[in-house]
Amino acid sequence: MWYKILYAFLVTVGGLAYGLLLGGISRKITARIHGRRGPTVFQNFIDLIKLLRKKTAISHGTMFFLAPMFRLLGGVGVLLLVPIVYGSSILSNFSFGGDLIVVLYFMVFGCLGMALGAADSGHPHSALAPTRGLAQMAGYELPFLISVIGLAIAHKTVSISGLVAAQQGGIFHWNLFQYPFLSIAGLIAMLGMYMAYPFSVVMAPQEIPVGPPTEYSSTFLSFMFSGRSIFGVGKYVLFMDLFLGGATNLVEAFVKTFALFLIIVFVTNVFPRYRTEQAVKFFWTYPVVIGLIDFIRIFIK
Amino acid sequence: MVNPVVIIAITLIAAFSIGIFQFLGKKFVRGVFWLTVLFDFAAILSIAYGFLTKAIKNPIMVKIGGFPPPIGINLYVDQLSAYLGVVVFFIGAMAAYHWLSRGINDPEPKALVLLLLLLLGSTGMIFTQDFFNLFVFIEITSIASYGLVASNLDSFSLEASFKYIVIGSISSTFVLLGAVLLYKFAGSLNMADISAHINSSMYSGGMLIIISIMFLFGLLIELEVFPMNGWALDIYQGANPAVVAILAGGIVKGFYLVFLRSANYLKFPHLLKIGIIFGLSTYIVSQFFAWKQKDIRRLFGYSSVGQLGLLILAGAFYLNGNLHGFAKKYMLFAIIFFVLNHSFSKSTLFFLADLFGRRRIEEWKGVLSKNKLFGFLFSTSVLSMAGAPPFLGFWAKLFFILAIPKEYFYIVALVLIGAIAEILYYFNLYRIISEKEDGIFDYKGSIVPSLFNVFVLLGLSAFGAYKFFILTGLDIQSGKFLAFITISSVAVFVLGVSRLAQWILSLGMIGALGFHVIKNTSLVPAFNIQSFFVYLVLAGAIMFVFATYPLSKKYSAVFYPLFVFTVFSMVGISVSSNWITLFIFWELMSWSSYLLINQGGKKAAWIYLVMSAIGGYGMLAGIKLLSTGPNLIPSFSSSSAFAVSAWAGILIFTAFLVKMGTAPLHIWARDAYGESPDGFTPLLSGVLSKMGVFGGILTIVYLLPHLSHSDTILYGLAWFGALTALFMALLAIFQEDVKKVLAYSSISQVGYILIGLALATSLGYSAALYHTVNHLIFKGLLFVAAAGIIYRTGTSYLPEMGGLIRRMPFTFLAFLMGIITLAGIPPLSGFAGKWLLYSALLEKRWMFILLIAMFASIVAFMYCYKLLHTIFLGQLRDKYRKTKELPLPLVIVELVLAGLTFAVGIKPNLILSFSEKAIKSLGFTSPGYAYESAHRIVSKFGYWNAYFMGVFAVGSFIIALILFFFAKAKIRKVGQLDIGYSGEVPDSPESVHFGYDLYAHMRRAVRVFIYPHVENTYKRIYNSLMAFVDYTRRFYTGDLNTYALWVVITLSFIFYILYKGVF
Amino acid sequence: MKEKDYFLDDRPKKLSYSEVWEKFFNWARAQSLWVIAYGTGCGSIEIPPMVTSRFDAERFGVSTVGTPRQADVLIISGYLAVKTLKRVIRVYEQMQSPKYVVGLGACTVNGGMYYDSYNTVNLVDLYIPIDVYVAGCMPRPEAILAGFAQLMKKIKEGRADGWKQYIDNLDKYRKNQEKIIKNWKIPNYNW
Amino acid sequence: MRKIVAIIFLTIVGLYMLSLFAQIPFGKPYKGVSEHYVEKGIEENRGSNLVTSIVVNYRGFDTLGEVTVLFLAATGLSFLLFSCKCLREFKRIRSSLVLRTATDTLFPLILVFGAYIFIHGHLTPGGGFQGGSVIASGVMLLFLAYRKFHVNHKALSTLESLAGISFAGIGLLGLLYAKSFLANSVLPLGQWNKLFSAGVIPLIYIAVGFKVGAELSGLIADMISTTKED
Amino acid sequence: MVFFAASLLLIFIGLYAALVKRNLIKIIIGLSIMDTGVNMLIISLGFVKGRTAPIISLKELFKKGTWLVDVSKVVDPLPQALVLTAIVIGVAVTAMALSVVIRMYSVKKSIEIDDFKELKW
Repeated sequence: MWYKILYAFLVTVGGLAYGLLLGGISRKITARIHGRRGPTVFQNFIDLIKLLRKKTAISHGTMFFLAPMFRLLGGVGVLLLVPIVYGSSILSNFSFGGDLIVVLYFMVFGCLGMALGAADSGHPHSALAPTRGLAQMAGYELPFLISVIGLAIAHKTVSISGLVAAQQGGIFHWNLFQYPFLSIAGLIAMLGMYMAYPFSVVMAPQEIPVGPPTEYSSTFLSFMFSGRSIFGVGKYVLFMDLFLGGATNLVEAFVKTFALFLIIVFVTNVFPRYRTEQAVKFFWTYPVVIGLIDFIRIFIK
Repeated sequence: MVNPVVIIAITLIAAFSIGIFQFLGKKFVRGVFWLTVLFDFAAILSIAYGFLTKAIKNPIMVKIGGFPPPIGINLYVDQLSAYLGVVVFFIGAMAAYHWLSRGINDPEPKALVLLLLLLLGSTGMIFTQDFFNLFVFIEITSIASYGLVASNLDSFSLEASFKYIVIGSISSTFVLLGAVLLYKFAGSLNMADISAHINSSMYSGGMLIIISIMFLFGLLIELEVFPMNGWALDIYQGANPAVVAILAGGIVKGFYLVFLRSANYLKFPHLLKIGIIFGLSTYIVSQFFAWKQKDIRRLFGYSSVGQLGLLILAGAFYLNGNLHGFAKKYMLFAIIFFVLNHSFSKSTLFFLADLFGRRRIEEWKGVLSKNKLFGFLFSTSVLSMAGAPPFLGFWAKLFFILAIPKEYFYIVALVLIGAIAEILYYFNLYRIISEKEDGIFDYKGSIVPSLFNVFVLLGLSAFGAYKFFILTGLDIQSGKFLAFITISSVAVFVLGVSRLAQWILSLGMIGALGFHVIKNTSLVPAFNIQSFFVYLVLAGAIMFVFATYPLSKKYSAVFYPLFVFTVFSMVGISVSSNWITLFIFWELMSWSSYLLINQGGKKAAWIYLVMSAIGGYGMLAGIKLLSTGPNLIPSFSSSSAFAVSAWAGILIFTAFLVKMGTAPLHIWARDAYGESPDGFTPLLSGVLSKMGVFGGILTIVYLLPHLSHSDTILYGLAWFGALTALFMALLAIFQEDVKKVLAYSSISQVGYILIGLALATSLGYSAALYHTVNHLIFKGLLFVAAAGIIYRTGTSYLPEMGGLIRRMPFTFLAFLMGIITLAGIPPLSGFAGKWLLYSALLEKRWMFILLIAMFASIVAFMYCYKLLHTIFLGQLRDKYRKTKELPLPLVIVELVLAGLTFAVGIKPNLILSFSEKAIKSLGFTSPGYAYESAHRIVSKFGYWNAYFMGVFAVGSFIIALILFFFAKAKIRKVGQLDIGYSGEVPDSPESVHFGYDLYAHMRRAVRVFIYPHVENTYKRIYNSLMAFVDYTRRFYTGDLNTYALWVVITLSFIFYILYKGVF
Repeated sequence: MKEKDYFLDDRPKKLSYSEVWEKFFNWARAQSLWVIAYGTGCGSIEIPPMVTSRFDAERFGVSTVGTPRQADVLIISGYLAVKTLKRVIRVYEQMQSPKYVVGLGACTVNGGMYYDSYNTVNLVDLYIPIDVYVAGCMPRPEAILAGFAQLMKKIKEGRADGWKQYIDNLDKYRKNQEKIIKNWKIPNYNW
Repeated sequence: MRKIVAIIFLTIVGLYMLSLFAQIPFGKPYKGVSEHYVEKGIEENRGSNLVTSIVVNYRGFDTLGEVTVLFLAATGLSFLLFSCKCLREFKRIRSSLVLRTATDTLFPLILVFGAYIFIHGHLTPGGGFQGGSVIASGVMLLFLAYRKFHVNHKALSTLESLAGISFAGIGLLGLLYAKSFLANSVLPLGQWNKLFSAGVIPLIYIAVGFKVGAELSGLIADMISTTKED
Repeated sequence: MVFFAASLLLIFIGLYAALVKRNLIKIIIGLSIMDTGVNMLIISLGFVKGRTAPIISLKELFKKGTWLVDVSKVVDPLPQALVLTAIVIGVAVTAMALSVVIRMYSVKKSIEIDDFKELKW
């Protein structure tokens, strides 16, 4: 049991590093697409260090104070509840703690915490952003739930390990190929979940300065930053487990999560931004219709 | 016992002697009058008492002139006529007292003579056994009424009187013709003698049927049946209410008895047909026409006419409905109770209408609050009239519905629809009356007669309940419990001199009952589904009643009695053992909660009541469908003995769906939750809506397996639950009132429970029961907190709040935990319910429902956040700078509940161990899930370790906190306006608080879903019905010729349907 | 709770810290300069070219943020009117230490071509500490980048301590500020 | 329109009723209780007028009701028209000399005739009601003849009350003596076709006669009093 | 039979007046006509051809040697008795109606139905 905690710590640190790196790569790719050189891929590490060592910080109240912890906890929790490597007792983390439903609900934990803290700052933009985020969440969760429920019913399990196990045995056992429409719906939902363009209205950096964390600075911000990175990695791993057949070793995990990451980066860089209601309507139409094809197939079967 | 003829003789002599006494002064006249009335009353009472105690066994037969019956006239006093005589004289005395206190216009002795002779006429009418003598007494009654009706001498009363004279003359012409032709036909005028001459085969020829029709038709006109009752309504509207009280309360009942008796003596074979056609149409039409009334007296008039229609229907069934055994007895008691109820409560209403004197309903606004006694009398009468338990009208209606044969189910349905319509307009009136309104209230006259009436009514109600439980042979335990409920709430009212005393008493009583339940297992023998709900109710109630004290100062004195009443009737529901008992307690709960809600939002309460009535009467109709042959009282288990149509299940379920607020029946919920007294809302949401769940479980377990299409029904229910969960959550997002958000949230959550029930698997029940308890915990918490916040801030409007975390940290903590539980986020108790439900749905492969249910919970996050943000976060307003933390009892309740969510979240067994027992009592062997290790719960599809999740969440939170303290910079806590604001300084908290219409963007996306389709549909139906009624009620043109014409048309119609004859 | 506590009225305390790690952290600070996107004057038109494709300031770790809380650098982009100064002071004080100010163009140095206007702040340094001036009217993005390079150098060397001076000499700065800002309605210190 | 509808429906009802009356034999012998009344009427009551026997004895209760009805009408009328000058537009016209003279002559005769009718109610056609009506017609004649004629309301009222009480009292006496209300056994029945016969029937009819006369006169007086007097 | 028809006709004429006439007095007249019709009908119901009135003032009407009257010689007395009552009641009703009409007239100075349609719906 105790070694699990140690490994969990390692996975957290690793996840943080990986997440920051992916962020850096994303910035680099964006820059290259713009025709710039862009920052180094380690820019996010530097930013994090800077933020950690800012000399002053302000707090608006208790919830404001606690929110970064919630955020971090939410991120770490999601990462630790999904098995990263199939079959590995170590890298399956704490996935005995709960199944897919638990993870889905736990994902909200951090977001809610952050939103509360942000709102406690008394800044109107901080409160506006979560409302957008929640609305958009109501948008993308519908196709995502379609794919999740479809997969759960198809494989008769909601355990993530169980889902991964069901996809073993070659690339064509992956859900991406077994249930392509469900996977497409799920992956489109993933775009929304990462709040990247075209669904970035939540974090719109200029109109509502970076959304919820408007008032956050220094150490608070660094915690949120790292929480967000870890959360991102956790979600990649989750999607990998759901659609790409999981991973049997760490390298495979890296490759597959990176592939998912690339999807997001490329989509992000070529699309303008949706307004909230446009995003919601988009999610409730195309991906839902696509997802329902397989969903009904499974329902009839 | 007094010879009945003496009553008549003495009355006559007194009436004649007033002609002399009037010269001695008013006092002498009054003395003679009162002496006579008292003597008569005592005399009839002695006879009635004789019948009641069985001292007189056979009907009294009095020969007049010393000749045996067919030769001479004779009086025939049986049980019913004696009782009716008592009622007539009582009401007459009360009306006379009332009229005297109001002041009779000048030739008072004459008016008293008319009154005396009116009473005499009606007594003679119900005593005589001779058709022609009957005619004479009818005429005495009529002519006295003509004069009395005109007694106000204004254009209204004169017009009414003239209409009455013309129609009455036509009516008596037919009675006279009928009587004489009967003599011609049978050679006798004595009823019994004629009856002996007649057998039903004679009706195949044309003669007897036409004669009988003519005779009975004359009486039917007097019985104010549709479409010949325009004159009656005009009397109710136009005449002196004191007179109307006697007419409606006594005289018409005499006509009714005479009609039934004549029909019986004539062996009229088509009585049932006539009763159904005219009784039912009168009932329905008048109940609907009353909707649009602006004049309160005419409204009461419509109600009276409707009741008469019901009576005719009941009488026709009693005599001619081929009832057997118990059914016949029930019907008899239904008739008696209807008559008593209508006499006492309607005359009270007319007295009160006269005392206050205003005609237009709008002018009655606020009357209830201005004079408590007046309000009490009015409320009691209206409640009894509308058939609210435990008043007499309820038992009458119940007996009636039970007694009607199942083949005539459409009558049950129509009568119940009429009853709903009745509730609709009566309580629309009550709504107006109970509104708050400033102004002076004064009335002229004495309130004593109304007081007497109501006391008699209350006594009779108790008698009715006693008779009901004795006659139906229901478990006496329930009857005793009903008495206990009533007595205890009255005790809270009487002994509670102050709110504090009431609070302590209520706490004590609920606590005592709880203690009794735990100690004494006679109420709940083994732990089963029923005791599950008993504990639920009592635990919730004691918590919520504890929280109410700080709020109670602004509540009226009936708050705690009604609270106790509601709680105990819910306990009654939980321990009931058959459908009828369930229905009785169900209605008790509905009505008492209606009265409680009415302390707050009047319109909301009205809608709640109407929806409850639809549900409750739907349930009664369903129960009616369940009853078979001699078994009029279907018990839970007996319903499994045979197959019944699916409608029984659906109808019974309607009641539960209404209370649960399931989608198309939810329209009451928002406003009822939102506007009910804050102290009551937690109970309403946390416990009362759970009674729907209890009923649902009973229905699904005991009833549904035996219905046809049970699978379809269940699947349909699941869809209703899912759509409710989704759309109510969507609607909750856009509410701007804290209690209305919670209201929608509440019904959305109950939608989940409904899904769990509809699954009908053990896992589904586990989910439902778990969520039931859990919802009680967190929604109670939220509503208690909301109540406290409203108490402190004085508003429930969300954009008005904000930033209260700084003032109410404990409340915030509790509220936050409540919200996390509501959202179902893992470490707290909310998640377990979600997980169980989803697992159950997965198990059953109800994918679409699962999808909708999960999606609904995502949507729920939006309002969760909204609540937290707009109340507690954001900017604190200046006006709340001095606001304090909630009062101690509220904080205690909040924190206890918050602690519970945490405890249950880490250890769901706290609830699951109970629900498992309850589920096993339903006949399942396992709860549908298993414990893999101590804390790891496993279903077929997934697993989940609550303990680990809790420890993990708390632990990592602490670790993160520690990490933070290592890394932290110099942190300064800044002021609330120290925000980055483009270099500007905000001038006030309000200007930078984001609290209104948080989801404007979302609204643009879901506009079509949140448009109040259902509510508008109801409104449209109501409005079109209103418009239809408003148009059709012009049927009563007020034109005398038309009224007379309708009499002739009706006669030809009756001839046509009963005797094809020449055509 | 006090009657009105919209704002925290405390003055910032002087900070002391160990020098051991400071060099490394200064490097990190220099490599990650977040500029508040707050255009005070005509020069702010030069900032977009600076951060976009042509000049790509992001390769130096310079990026823009929308809120003073998270910003490290405030660019005074051109002449400061008295009214603007008030906002600049508020924004500057709301930034978290360490924080740096870059003055852009002649106007920040001596009032530039508007030096004799009734409304121009001629010597910005009197009111808030400026770490780096970039000369020109207006300086082109290349020049601004050069200025940032200068700033990074100063930070790495630990010499960019305008924020420290501001805290240390707050009274002096306040006096100067209040001298030209007629109706001082902003809080004593903007947190 | 109303007329047409009324005629149509009245025709329908009328046809139904005609079809009833077509089945009732006209002028054919009767059966039932009337046989008893006719056959035993004299034996039981000694009154020659069988109608009177029925009205006052066999169905005396009806008659009591009937008296009550008339009493009611009088009471109701005086209740409604109390001190009402409702018809003040209408003046009583001055009557002619002929009328006055005739009235002076006829009124005593009318009174006597009326009294005769109700006293001989059990022997000849007629009775209390008829006699009372005749008396009332005399009073009406007075009203017609004399514009300023007033009746003494107190006296009339007392008279009618006393008459009414005596009727009901006789009934109660029957109850006392023969255990049956209105029983004809208080007085001896006497002999057929004699004035003093038929038990209490003449007494009752006298009371009724007074009562009806007083009541009808009161009625007339009340109605006339609503017009304008000068 | 003619009596029946004629009295029925009277009844229906009276009813017709109540159904159609707009004048209150005319309606009362109609009611009186109706009463008269009913009374005639009752009387004609009691009529038996060739029999005498039910006033036994002649010895011949008795059965021999008894006080029992020969039923076959006397018409039915009961309808006549009933009619007496009916007439009185008719008078009473008419009186009441007239007094009400007088009052009505004093209120509105009109005896047309159209002026007395305030109570409706």
